[in-house]
Amino acid sequence: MEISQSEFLHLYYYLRLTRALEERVTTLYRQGRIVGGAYTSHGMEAISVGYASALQADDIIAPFHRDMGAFLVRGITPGEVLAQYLGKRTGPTKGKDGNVHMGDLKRGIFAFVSHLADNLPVATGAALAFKIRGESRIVATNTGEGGTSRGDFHEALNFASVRRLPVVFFCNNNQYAYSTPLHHQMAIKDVVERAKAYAIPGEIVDGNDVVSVYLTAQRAFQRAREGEGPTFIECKTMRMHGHSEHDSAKYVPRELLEEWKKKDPILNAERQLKKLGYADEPDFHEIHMRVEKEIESAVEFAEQSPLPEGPEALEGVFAANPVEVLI
Amino acid sequence: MEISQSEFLHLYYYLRLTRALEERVTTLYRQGRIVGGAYTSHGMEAISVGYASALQADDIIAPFHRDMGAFLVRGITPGEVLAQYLGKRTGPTKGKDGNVHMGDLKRGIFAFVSHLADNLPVATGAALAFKIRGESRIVATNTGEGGTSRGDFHEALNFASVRRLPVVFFCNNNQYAYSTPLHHQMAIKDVVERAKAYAIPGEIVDGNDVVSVYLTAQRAFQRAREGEGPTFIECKTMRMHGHSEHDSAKYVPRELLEEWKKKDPILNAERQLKKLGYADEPDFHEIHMRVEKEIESAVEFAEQSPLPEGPEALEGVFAANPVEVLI
Amino acid sequence: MTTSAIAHEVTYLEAISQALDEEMSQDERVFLMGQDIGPYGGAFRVTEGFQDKYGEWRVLDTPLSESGIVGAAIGAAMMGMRPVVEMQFADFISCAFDQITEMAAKNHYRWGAEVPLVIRAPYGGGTHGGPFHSVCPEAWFFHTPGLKLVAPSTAYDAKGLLKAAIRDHNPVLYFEHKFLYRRIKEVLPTEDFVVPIGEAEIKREGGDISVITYGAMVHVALDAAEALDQEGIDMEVVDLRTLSPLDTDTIKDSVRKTGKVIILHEDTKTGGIGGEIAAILAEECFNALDAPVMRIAAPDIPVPYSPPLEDFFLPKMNDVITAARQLAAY
Amino acid sequence: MTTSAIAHEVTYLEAISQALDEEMSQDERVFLMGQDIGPYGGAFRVTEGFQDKYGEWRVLDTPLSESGIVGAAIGAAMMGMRPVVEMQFADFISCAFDQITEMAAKNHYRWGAEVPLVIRAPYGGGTHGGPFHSVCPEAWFFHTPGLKLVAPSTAYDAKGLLKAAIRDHNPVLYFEHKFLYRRIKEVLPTEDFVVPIGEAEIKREGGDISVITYGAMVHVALDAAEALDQEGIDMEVVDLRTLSPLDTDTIKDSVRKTGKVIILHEDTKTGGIGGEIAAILAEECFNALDAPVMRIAAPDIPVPYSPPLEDFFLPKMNDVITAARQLAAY
Ligand SMILES: Cc1ncc(C[n+]2csc(CCOP(=O)(O)OP(=O)(O)O)c2C)c(N)n1
Ligand SMILES: Cc1ncc(C[n+]2csc(CCOP(=O)(O)OP(=O)(O)O)c2C)c(N)n1
Ligand SMILES: [Mg+2]
Ligand SMILES: [Mg+2]
Repeated sequence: MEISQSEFLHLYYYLRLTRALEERVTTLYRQGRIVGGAYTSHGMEAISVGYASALQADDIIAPFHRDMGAFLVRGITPGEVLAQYLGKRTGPTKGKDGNVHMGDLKRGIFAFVSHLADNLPVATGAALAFKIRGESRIVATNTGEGGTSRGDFHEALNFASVRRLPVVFFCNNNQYAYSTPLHHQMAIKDVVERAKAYAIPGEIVDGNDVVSVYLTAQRAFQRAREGEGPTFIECKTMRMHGHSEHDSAKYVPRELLEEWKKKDPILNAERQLKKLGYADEPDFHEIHMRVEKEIESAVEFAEQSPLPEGPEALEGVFAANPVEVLI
Repeated sequence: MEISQSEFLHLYYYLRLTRALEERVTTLYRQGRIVGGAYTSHGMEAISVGYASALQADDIIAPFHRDMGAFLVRGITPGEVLAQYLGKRTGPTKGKDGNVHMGDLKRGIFAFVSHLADNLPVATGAALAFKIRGESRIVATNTGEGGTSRGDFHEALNFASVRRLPVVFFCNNNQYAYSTPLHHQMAIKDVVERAKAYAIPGEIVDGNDVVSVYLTAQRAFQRAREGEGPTFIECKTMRMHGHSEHDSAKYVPRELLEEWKKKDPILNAERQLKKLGYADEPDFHEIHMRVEKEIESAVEFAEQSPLPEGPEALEGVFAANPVEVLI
Repeated sequence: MTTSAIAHEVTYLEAISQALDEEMSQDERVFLMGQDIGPYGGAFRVTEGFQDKYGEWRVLDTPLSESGIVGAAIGAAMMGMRPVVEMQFADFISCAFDQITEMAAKNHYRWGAEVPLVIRAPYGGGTHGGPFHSVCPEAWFFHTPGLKLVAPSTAYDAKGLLKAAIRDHNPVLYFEHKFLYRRIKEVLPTEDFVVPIGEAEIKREGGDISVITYGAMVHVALDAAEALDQEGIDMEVVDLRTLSPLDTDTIKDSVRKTGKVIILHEDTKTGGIGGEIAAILAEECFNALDAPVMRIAAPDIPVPYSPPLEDFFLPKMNDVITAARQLAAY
Repeated sequence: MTTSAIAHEVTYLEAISQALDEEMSQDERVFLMGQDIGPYGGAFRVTEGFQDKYGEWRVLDTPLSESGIVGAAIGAAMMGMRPVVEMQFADFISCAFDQITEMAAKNHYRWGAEVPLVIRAPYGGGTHGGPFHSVCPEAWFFHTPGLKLVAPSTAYDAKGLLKAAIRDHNPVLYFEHKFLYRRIKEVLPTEDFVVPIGEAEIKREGGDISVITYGAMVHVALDAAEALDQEGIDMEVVDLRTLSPLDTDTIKDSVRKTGKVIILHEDTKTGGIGGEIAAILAEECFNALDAPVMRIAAPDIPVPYSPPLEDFFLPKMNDVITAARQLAAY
């Protein structure tokens, strides 16, 4: 392990922030205050926090629907996230879209579309732009294991590898796609087997160990930056909530959840932080309190934000003038 | 080698028939008598002849555009093929579609659509029908190496493997997709690497050796019939003509063609037939003459067949009554 | 019937389940494919309990592969099966677009192969699903020769059209409106029935203005008609039920009777089905028209998420009332 | 200009090449992606010699992956590049449908991300390409908010519209008609010019009947107009040039002038763009119409291969003449 205290504390902070924010999303959902669906990364926060933290400011992420940590690390504020969920004008999509469908080119985030795996070819295209222009920027993208069954996954990885593009593919393998278990999704045991079809180097990491994700991502990003092309990183984890907050997930064996509960990424990080002497209970408590406060003001911000007015629906179908792009 | 004389002579006959028929297609094309495109399997005949000959009568093929041998083995006559090319009413599509887009459920042939790889999911569906009904029928399908880059390839192989469907995937790897060489198509050296992503057993065969293709296909078909699921068979070969007959294929190095010319599947078969003592020059000559005669009468049939009348274009968009299906 | 059997009301969603269940039990060629339709019973629970009853192979959970699944269903259909594919949301049909338009739609025309396939597409807005869980995708397929399209507005039609779709020899896209799933119900006949594909139904007779519509908008039109009744405006509501092939006779007859027409759909306006209907009227009922054709449809934007935006987006009863008053005064 | 420089005629296809070449040399953000566009120069040789001039990375041969390629182009576009994707045939756009309709079309609306992407789609029939090499796919996208669609009919428009498309900040589908590639030519200005997106052009002025059309059918309409001139029927030919957003002003002005209209397109009729135009006229020019709207379009079938069938399928000059005579006599 070669992680510094400040790096680890950064990771830990974002794990807590992500957890706290999504717990609030769950609460708001149960209270009927979120009108659309609500997907969380509960128990899987280490993946998005880990990979996003290993990026540089001008890199790009093309996330999927369990990447809340990545949004936060890239600078989307909890207030914006909740505004988005509540359909407020202050959310990144101004109410046009809901939940995790947030994007912002200034912060290097491609918005997710519901259609799974659609973001993967798009990620390769950003990487292609960097390659054509000779920039050392890279792209990180993520998909569920279910999403890897779609054609766009195949076409994206193939193209990325043929052209050695600076893009790193993460896979959040949480063992279910909605109710569908892995063995009905694919005949291979590890998703990483898929990478062989493209001569893309593959790795498996413990998706509940934020440090492993972070360090593995760093190495892969380095490779990509140096022109060595894509890497595929399977992050083993478990979806601890239902598919969306409406889903009781009865189809998941309770024992499986019990077992994974012990591997909770936050507990996991705390154990390691203590062991390394980087932090202890009082620090955790302090961060917890800080995060809670942030969430409170985020809720306030979101709730006080105005809803858009009906006719705003008509705005923005077409671009008129160029917006600023990170080039 | 465990092939009988009669089997081998059957293969040889169809190699010759395919070659002769497609040579005639080329001639007709050059004479401007074929109004649309003309794709041939020149130099690759062993693949389609080989796999189709290993099938049973009630099996299904879902071919691609270099599978003329398979059409012939399944019973499409040279006359029908030429009628199809000439847009005649006696072609399998009655002039509705052209060239190799021939299908006939009574002879167990799914028509190819231009959109490459589209036939692969369809092939899995026929296999699924057999599996659901507990039949021991199987499906053989084929794609170019270029077609394996499409999403439908991925989705088809994944599904076939998850459900262990009785379908065998062939890949005619003729090293080019139109002008695109293999290394711009994929980063792997052998297409068979793709099969690993689905835990599908893969094999490489010499696609210019009809006996190898035949015997390998037989084994894979047996596996499929016994419920062991799909196999992927990469047939190494070389496209000896242009992509279509209009293409001079200047982008293919001449030496490569010279080299592959020596491996011509017909010469190859003749060498083996002689060595096995199954046949010799006089037999080859006899078969050649027989084939030539067949082609002559096929040309006559096609040329004398009527073109459809304009208003026939309006027929058949929807099915009214059930047609007979091989169930 | 026992004496205790009181005819009970069946929701639109239950009607769909019943149709599937009945067709599956009387025709073993019928089977279902889709994501999470097995033990889970589907995202909307249409197939709850089906796998227990019919087994894993007739209620088949698939990988996340719309194109692959539709393709497979086409292959199975050509082998004599009667697959019913569930899109988890109609929106994801874009991923299977190629198989639907190039393979399913063209096979019979090209080489006579029947593709008796049904694709169930839970569609439409009003549930704050946003741009990817609310779409009305019917117009894309309306323009694709070789496909049949149905879009029931009542539980009766939902059941009868699904049964007809399953028994049809052609690919049928079955658009079931999510908003109606649990919001409408009615008592259904106990005996077997189908609603023939290709027949519109006049859901309300009227002499002044024809409203041509389908899906959830039928209820909007009926509500508007009720409200306008008090003003002495007598609206006829034509529910297309089948979108392709269109029942142009019923449309034209109604407009010839009333001379005034509102075409109403939830789908966005430009290039929507309403354009075709207006065109047919402008071509074939020109002399019967006493006023300009009016279309009411969603604006040309993706379906927005936030309630005020979505509310603005969706055509509403008041839009119909306003248009009807204008036409009445014309 | 040197004295020896005689203005030479440029084909529709060369006009497309010129537009690409000029935009690539003056804007290094512009690059090309597609199958076989590199050393081979593309299936129709539009990019012949381009790779030598601009290098492998700006004239990028791709794997056989329409969806992946369009997706990649979207990503590059969002990063400030100006990708121009070549579909080998427009027909294969069905494989990229999802990326176009869900990603390219909706990104700006949803979160303000510009997608300055051009997709070149060689389309249309008349070349015996059969059901998969002849399609007119424009209506699918016409119904998709967020996309611009252009379909030039002349070399001048082909060049000017492609340059405008490349400079546009939105996704533009550029429908280039294969039949016109080498069949028409004209002398083009030597200086830089664009044809603004969104502006129709009256290709022939006339007072009796308006023909609203686009693409290869413009020439059919002009031929018909020529023939009818001798009969004293004076047809106006409106070339839409841009299909989305439609230039409804020009359409309406023309019809208000003539009072009679033929809408002509090669694409199949039901749900085609002609329906929308007829609807707009029935809504907004009702009082100006002196006769029923007439549409001439291909029948609702896949494009058949065999010459007599394809010939039957395609709208022809005589269809326009017959319709015009009917209208004139009305
Ligand atoms: C193309 C497509 N089909 C279906 C869906 C509906 N859907 C949303 S999430 C989901 C399961 C996703 O599984 P996975 O990729 O493993 O991600 P997870 O939710 O498990 O993190 C499904 C089927 C979708 N969003 N996109
Ligand atoms: C989806 C799709 N994209 C593009 C094409 C145009 N096209 C026809 S054949 C071909 C090359 C096919 O290469 P491969 O799969 O290797 O088969 P081969 O022709 O070499 O036998 C291309 C690009 C097509 N038919 N389908
Ligand atoms: Mg998952
Ligand atoms: Mg090839």
